[in-house]
Amino acid sequence: MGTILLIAVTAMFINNFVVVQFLGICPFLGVSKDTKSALGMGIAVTFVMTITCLITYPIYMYVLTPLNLDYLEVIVFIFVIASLVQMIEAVLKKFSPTLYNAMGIYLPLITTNCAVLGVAELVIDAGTASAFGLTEMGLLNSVAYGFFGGIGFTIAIVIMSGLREKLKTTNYNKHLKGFPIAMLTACFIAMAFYVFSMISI
Amino acid sequence: MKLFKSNAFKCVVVMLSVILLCGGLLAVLSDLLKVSDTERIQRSIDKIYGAGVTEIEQVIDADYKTDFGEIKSCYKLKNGDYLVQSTGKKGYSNGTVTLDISITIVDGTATVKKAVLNGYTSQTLMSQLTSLYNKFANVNSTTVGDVSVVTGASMSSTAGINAVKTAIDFINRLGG
Amino acid sequence: MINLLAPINWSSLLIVLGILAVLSIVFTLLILLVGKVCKVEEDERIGQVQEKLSGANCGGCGFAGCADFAKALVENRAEMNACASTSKENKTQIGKILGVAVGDSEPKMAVVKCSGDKDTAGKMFEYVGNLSCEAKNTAFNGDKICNFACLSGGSCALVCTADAIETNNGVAKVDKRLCGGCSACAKACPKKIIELVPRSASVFVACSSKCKGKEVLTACKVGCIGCGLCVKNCPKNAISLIDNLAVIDYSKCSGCKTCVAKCPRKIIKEL
Amino acid sequence: MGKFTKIATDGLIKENPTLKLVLGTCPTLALTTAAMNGIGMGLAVTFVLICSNVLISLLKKIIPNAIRIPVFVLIIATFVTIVKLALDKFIPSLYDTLGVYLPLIVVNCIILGRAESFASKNPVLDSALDGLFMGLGFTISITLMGLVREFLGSGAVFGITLFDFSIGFFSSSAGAFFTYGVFIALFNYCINKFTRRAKLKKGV
Repeated sequence: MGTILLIAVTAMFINNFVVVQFLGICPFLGVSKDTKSALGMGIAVTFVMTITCLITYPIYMYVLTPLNLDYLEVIVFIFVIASLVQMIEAVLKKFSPTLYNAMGIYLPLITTNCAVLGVAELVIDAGTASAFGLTEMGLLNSVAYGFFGGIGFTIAIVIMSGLREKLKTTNYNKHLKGFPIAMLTACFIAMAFYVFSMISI
Repeated sequence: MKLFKSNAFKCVVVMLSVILLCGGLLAVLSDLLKVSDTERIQRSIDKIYGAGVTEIEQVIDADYKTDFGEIKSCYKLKNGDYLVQSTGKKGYSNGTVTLDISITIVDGTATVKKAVLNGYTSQTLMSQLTSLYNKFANVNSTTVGDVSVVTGASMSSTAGINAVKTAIDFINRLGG
Repeated sequence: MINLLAPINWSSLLIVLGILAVLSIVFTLLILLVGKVCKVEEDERIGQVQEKLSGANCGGCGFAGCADFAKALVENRAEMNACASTSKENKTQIGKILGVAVGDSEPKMAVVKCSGDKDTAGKMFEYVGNLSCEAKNTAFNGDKICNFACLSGGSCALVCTADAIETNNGVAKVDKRLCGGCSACAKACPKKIIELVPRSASVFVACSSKCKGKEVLTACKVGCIGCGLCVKNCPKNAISLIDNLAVIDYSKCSGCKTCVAKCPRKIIKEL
Repeated sequence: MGKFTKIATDGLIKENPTLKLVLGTCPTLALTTAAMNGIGMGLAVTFVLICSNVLISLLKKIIPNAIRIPVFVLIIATFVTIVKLALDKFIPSLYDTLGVYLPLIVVNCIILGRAESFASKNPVLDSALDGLFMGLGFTISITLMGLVREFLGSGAVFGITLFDFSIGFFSSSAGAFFTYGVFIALFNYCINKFTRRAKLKKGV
């Protein structure tokens, strides 16, 4: 139980995917204009990250490593993620058009989302496992890492969208319009998250 | 015949041919560009001593195992030092750490020259960890216990200490 | 050549091909299956229309983006010339796809109907705080005495993709040469005093105050007092006085500029 | 040769992937702590970008629409793995510094973005050129950013320490966002100034 808690805190705050590890920045900047779509995007990314860990971890541990084919790792992972997102997009389009409109149009964005492949890579990496003091992550821990990584992503993107909505009614230099002001907002969020890296477990 | 014309069949054929083409190409390339184990050891030697300082002289069979550590492999180097890959157990909730440790014989006792984390980990974690292990420099069997490797959210020091302690005991036993 | 291929161990190559084949067939069939189960009839014309649109996603048409606008066009919830950034022949092609005659809309440009800058427009109080128009507007309809005056907060400049609006000396001003006529500024202005006039127009009324002459005199040094001289002297009687404000009907206006000379307040300006 | 210059200016200035389209932000933020990383990553991305653009524009007619994205991503992943194997064999130092970000080139939005928007609609030669100039645009901008952050963050240029002062802010993650934001603002400022003057000169 302790490890799951440790994984949760690390994935959400100490090693937050977006703000500390710089994974998944493209949708983080592109989709955080208003809170509703940001939340939709956060849920979609968490959903995909959890299922990705559920599928890619066993494939790597029980198929690729025994036959020492780990050079196939990149191809297999990205193929699985791309197919997964393609399927989820179709399912969402059919069964919940409202959620699809809010989130689905950002779903293809998730395939090019570094966070999803990032989590698949980090979960099988010896370094991450030893950071939690484990020889290897194990299925449950890796799915937890994917899930809490997604929650960390959602926290960061919702905070960002809140700030950017506030920005709509403020007056700032014309040249900062668009991405620069988003970057500076993210800079302050990163400073806030910097505090968490001081926690030593 | 309708089956062969249908879009589904076309998708499966294209996907199958692309993935087999790519997979085959990669399989062939990965064999051609194989980096042999000895070369990997040579690289960690270069990382510790600097490029081209010394090479492997002799491989020593390492089946030394204790309850707090295990030797993965050990090499005797041309300049008289030993390069030991050892894994320390009993980390935070029985975690383990694998280190490449270079050990020299100073007036009879094994002392650590440098300890480096084995293999590459994710870039952000890597930068925090390698610097931690420089604290093990010129430590011998008596002083290894009091090295405090305070780590942030990363691994605890016990696994690190155990790895170094196992390596030192192994070399002392070998030397003695 | 042979020893070059020596290091390849053929058995692992076969295993690799086997795994990949299985993986690809399983996932492709899954995609197609899910695709078939969740088939949603979508009008393919939406794709064709979207292809023709400019794709600038500027929001000038009032929809979230070109995809939304294309959907609205196909379900004819939207007017083709609501989009200013699509080129003319693309518009005619879209008209053909939808089978709808597309009246070629006259290219437009934006003008700010207010000229009360720092020294001409009187101020009710000294405003300190968030400088955007929306924020200023919430504080007693802005710091200027005249309720219809431009707050020069720059909210229009912020949304202008062509970067054509300057708000430096207390009032927003559109640079005619840069403006593309996408009407994003008109939507963003909380006071709704930015109007789209045909690009061929030569004059415009630079005021939108609907108060009586006496009040305008106290509020602003340049505002239109509704004297009606321009209405009397316009040869094409294209100008009419609505709620004490001169309004030009551009379909009748011949661009003779007599109103500019006649206006005692010099509020009808040349373009 | 109008097309060539158009693609060149698009890739380097008008549609610079890092500063104008703001794609490929993950490696840009993470690797600009040192200029050397920037060059290494930039060249690897350029190589993969050219190869994948060429292959995708060759196959664009054969690939059915339903599985367009998985096939594109597969082709890109193959080239990335080739780069990974080659680097591991021939330049191990660069391989270690790039670390986890090498496989992330696959999901680098620039490559899939250009594959989707350009390569799948244009002939082979144009796609190759577009890949080359987009890659160069990416390399130049992240190397510049790397220089600034490395100099301010650790007083070094290309690894050689000139001064021993170091502002910790610039090598931290907040500094990365800050530098990237300022770079885009400067880029917007120059482009707006340039296009304004061009429009005013041409204008009515």
